[in-house]
Amino acid sequence: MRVGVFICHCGNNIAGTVDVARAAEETAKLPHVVYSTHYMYTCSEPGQDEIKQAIKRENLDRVVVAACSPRMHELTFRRTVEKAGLNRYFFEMANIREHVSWIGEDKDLNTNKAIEAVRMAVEKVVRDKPLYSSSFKVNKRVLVIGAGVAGMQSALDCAEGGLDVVLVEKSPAIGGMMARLDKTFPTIDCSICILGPKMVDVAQHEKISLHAYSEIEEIKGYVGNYQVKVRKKTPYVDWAKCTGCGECMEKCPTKNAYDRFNFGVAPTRAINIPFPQAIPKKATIDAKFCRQIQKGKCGVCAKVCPAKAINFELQDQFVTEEVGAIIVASGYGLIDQELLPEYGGGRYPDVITGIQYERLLNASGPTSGHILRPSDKTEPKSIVFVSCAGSRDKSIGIPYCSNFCCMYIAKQAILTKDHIPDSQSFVFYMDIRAPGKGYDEFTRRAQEDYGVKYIRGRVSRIYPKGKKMIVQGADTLLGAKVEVEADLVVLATAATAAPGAAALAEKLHISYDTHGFYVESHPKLRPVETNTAGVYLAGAAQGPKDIPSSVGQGSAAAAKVLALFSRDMLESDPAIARVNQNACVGCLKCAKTCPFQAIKDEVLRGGKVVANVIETVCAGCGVCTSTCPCGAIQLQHFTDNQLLAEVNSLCLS
Amino acid sequence: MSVVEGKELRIVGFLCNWCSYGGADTAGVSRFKQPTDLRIIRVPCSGRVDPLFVVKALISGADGVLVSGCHPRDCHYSDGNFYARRRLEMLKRFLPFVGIDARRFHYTWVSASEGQRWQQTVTDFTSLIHELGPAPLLPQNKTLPKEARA
Amino acid sequence: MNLEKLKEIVRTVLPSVDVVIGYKKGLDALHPVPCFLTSPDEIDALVLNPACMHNLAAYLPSLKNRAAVVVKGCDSRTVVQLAQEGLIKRENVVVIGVPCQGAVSVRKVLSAIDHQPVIEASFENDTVVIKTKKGEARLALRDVAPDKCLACRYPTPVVADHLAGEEVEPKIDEKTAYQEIREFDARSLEERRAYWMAEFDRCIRCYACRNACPLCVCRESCIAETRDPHWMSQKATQNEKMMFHMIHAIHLAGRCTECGECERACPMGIPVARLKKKINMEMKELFGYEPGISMDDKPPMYTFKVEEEKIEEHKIR
Amino acid sequence: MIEQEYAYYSGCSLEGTASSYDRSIRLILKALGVTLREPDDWSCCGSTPAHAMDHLLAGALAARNLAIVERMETATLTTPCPACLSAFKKAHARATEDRAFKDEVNQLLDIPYEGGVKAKSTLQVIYEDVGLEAVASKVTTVLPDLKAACYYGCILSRPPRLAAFDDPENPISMDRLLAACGVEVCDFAFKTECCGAAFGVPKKEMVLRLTHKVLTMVEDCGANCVVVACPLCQQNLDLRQAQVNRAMGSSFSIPILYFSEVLGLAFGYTPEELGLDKHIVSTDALIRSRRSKEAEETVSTVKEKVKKSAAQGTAGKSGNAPGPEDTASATKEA
Repeated sequence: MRVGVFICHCGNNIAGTVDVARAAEETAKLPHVVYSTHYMYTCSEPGQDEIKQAIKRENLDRVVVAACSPRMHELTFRRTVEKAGLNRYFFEMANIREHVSWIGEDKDLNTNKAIEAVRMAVEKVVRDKPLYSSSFKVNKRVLVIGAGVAGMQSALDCAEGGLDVVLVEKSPAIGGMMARLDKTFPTIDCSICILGPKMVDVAQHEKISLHAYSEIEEIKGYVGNYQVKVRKKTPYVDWAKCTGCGECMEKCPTKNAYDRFNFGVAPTRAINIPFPQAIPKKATIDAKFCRQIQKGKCGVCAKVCPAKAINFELQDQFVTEEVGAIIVASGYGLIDQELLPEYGGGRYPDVITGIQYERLLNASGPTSGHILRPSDKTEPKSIVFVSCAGSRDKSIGIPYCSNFCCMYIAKQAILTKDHIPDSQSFVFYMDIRAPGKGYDEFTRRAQEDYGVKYIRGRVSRIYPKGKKMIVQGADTLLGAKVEVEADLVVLATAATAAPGAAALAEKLHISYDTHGFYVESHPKLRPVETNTAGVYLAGAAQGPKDIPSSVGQGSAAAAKVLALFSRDMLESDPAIARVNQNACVGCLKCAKTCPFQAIKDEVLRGGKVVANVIETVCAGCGVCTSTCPCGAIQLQHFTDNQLLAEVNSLCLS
Repeated sequence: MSVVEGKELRIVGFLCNWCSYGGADTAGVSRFKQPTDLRIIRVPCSGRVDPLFVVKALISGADGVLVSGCHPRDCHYSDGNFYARRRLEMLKRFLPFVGIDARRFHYTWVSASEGQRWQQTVTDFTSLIHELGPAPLLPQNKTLPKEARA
Repeated sequence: MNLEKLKEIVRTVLPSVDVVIGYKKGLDALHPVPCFLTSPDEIDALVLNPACMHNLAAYLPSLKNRAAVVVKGCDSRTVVQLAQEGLIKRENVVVIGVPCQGAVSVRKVLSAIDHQPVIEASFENDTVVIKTKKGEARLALRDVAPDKCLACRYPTPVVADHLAGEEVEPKIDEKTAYQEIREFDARSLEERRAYWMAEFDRCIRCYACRNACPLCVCRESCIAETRDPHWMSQKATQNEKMMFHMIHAIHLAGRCTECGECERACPMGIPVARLKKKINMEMKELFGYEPGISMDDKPPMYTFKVEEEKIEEHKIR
Repeated sequence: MIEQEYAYYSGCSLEGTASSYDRSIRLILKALGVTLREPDDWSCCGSTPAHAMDHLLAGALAARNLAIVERMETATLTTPCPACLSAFKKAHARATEDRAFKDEVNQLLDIPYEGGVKAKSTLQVIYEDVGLEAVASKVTTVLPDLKAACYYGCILSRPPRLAAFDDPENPISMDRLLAACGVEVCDFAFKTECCGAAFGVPKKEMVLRLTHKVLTMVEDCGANCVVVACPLCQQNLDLRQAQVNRAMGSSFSIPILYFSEVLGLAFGYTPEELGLDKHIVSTDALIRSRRSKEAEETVSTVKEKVKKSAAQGTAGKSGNAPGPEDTASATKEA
């Protein structure tokens, strides 16, 4: 066998702490290695050309590149060797950057470690078998989870691209967080005015089928062929009959139900339509507050409904949707105020959150757009905004910036001045983060044109004094303690992962970080892809994001799906399990442990029972291989012999 | 044995591609310094790690073996690490019976975003192995003391 | 053990099966051997006594048609385990159970009589009477019982279509069953290591233990011998000997029914069953699982729970 | 869970300026069936001034007492003084987490500290181990005129990792104990605000300003007395009240009571037994009304009232009741 070894300097990233020349010299002496060299940037075009030429010139039949992580460039180099005429699996990568040069300081030890990494890769590569992809049909329907602005954008773009879209929304109405906002920064255009038409498009598009008030129950399958079980939660109202007239809401005697849409700014009825522009405009009963459901006495709504749509016996229903790709746009949540006891922890009615204030500002909100403070329904004249209420605060486990608060505070302060010209707003901030287009100008306008007083410092305590709230904090620019008397305090509470984000990730088999936000394939180069083929991310589910970024990601995810579906057939990863029928004793322990039910029994001529792998279903985890006592089922590219060769190269030599 | 004498011991790691290998990459990208002893074998899933690979490494001269996968419930292949957990736990309890120090084998879960956790794991495990010293080699001749059977 | 009852059962069962697997006299009275009955004429050749050590269930996976098998308590667990793993079909097997008061270890008997050729052997209640040229030896059954019988918890077969004899109450409880393992665990790491190094050193890699094991189903595909995958070389080094025994033990994790055939078959007297018993003890502790007891169980290495009650995350220190 | 016996470390303040705290604690715990055992030959806890000068010495002083308690074979040490408690907890944490520190400290000690003592404030013992129900069941007397502001001070619940008791920013244990005794508790916003006591000597003006602020808030929230759990808080607010009035032109006359004194009164002990005569700002007015009312009310109605308020379990009703919803909402009651 003729193995070529290419050791990358990665500029100084590797060469800085690994003696690449010595590594090339030493690895040239390894068995099977006939050529070893080092190069400045192996992944660059000339670097790849060098590999191709060496394959021809030196007649190489296997290639090892020692460079960065295979998670970074394995695919790049596989393509390179393929272009030079080798099977793309006659290639291995030794990770000498992330696992060697970047973490160790001793050059001798690093160099030795790099040489060993190459030796392991050589031992593995000489045992590589040629593998060939097979192709399978793609189901060109896409599932979008979450109908906030990101999810709606994805759904519309996919639908415009000719795909059938299944859109699943957890709440009774689509629109997400954006539907609750009053105006949007930095243009101050009305949020629902720009979102509303999109919502209507979603509802009316013939390619989009919407499941509102529904959640994902179970996901099976793989890229191109997913089966998704959707739980349609019961609204106790037959939506086919409901006309959205609102009669039921008017007559419902339960007047203290918690209003999820308005974040509890005011109570709502047990049966309600969340907001006037709601899509679908259908009534939903909140079982927790419904007298009929809780106590069996009431049924007023059923009596007044002109369409006879109320049905207290309705149960959750399940539908199964078959799709080829999934876009996850499940959005974000906000921390509980109780995490901030120094700011009242939800005890003082006149300390509210930014999203609650948004509802007070909103013309279709509970106060019809009049800013009235919750305690006594008077107009506040002095309003204090506290930014980073929970964000960038390690002590409550949220070290990150929530991204959009600085901007919406500036917007809310400006709107406050518009609503109440004789009011004065104060903003306590750590830093003003306004890096978007027109953003910094906007925060300056708040200060310069609207007279908002920005105080750089943290708030230490908020307490009531008579009818006022006293906000006590520091002004770090003055180096002094400050106290501001406020009629109303607005906390820019930290954005978190959406409730249930982790459970959804587990159903999707995608990763999430310690805060519950979904992890993208690559933070810079693959921002809307996940490590699970066919699953894409959009919007704040991946991390707190403002509207333009969410919309951008929604479109990006749609583009990814359209690209994926541009082919009728997909190529499967050939690194899957394969059965040696001679060695198989037919115990089928592999079939019992396969997480994907990809192994079935097969009766050979002569009656011998053996295991048989369904190629398109096998995901390549290798659980079967470590289950099989006789080594008869081998995960290709990670065979027992390959892993043993790696172990032996480390331990026995 | 090609460890650098006196400086390194032989530690073999089996890391699942999706979480722990990524976690080790994250640690690298973040330049979290680690001892250099560990050699990493990439496997698709911790469920691919037959306990016999660990045995093989330990018998063949490894001073320590580390297996790391996705956190339970986060497996890229949904269930692989659940099998790994059972099998590796069985192994961990069995090794001392035949006289192999169970501390020389550690299995854990590190996600792709946990660069710091990975650094900590490698640092702690390496320092433990150095404390334990090189693993006793298997006697290769036939002049073993015979222990009388009870 | 009631030979007459057994013969009666075999007589009624034989017409409905292709073969009945039982014991007949071998080289001498101390060495009964398995026999495969297909006609009623052969029934009188059957023997049944404490020297009937073979686990006859081991033959079941290789039989295609309906068979009846004579099993002691320990052997009956093998039937259950094989059926549980789908290696045999329960409905294809007629199980003739023989409640057992304990067997004899031929090795122990022979060493007690100084390896004299046996002229005659007979079994009274608790005694084995052996006649040799040098006279008659009376050995207490307990003294010559194999280790597995001293810790036996299932003297009565756990599964039987017919029972040849009265049920026997177990003398051992769950705690004492693993006493021997716990005592060994209490020794120092170095002692344990030295012990097994000495034991493994005697191994001649004849694979008799594996061949005798009723649950070693790989046969010619055993990874101790294959080249693909190539787990081991053929060198007779300590490394390879130990590796072989680790493979055997780990492949039986949560499957070994403690029939002791491996240990009985070992020509070098290596206590290989101990390795499996240790793992069984851990399986019981971790998963509350005992191989070969219930048809509905799943071997613990081939299943999992999302929340494992007994497995805690390990700290490095 | 209630333990029969606690090692009881009163500390220096309770030997002197805070003797009524000590007296009342002993009385109410006796009434609640808890035995306190004083360690032999206890010494300074190390909180002042050693802790400002030498951390090793401070640690060793605390560890000395912990080592004595360790040999008493009572599982838990309790002290009414938050400063002592803080010193013990800090020394214990460092001794168990930092091997080198432990060795160094033990070199200074006659008997080594092994790290086996758990320390709790006496407030925590009563609130968590004894429990509100047991406290309520001992109440025989009502205190109708008390409108209490519960003042916890700076270190009783902080730092949270060390204190591991109550909410660091909005503690509620005293509020609930008092409510269980039928005392009206006001919603007081400065529960953990600094009173400045530690700077009493070097920066008197600052202390007066801070104390003034706290007392102003007490009046603002409608309270007529302050209830505390710390001898330093009590001393500062009580002893300096006249100074504050002089410096800031105010005219406060707010009695500063220990929570144990209030519990003692509710349990039926006399002011003399409890040592209330030691206070600077007189408590007479508050207590006088108690006597006259006590005679009028029958025991059964008292019990009923107590039961009711214990069941509600609350001081600031508006504040501490957990909200019904998953989303935080300041306005959900609106």
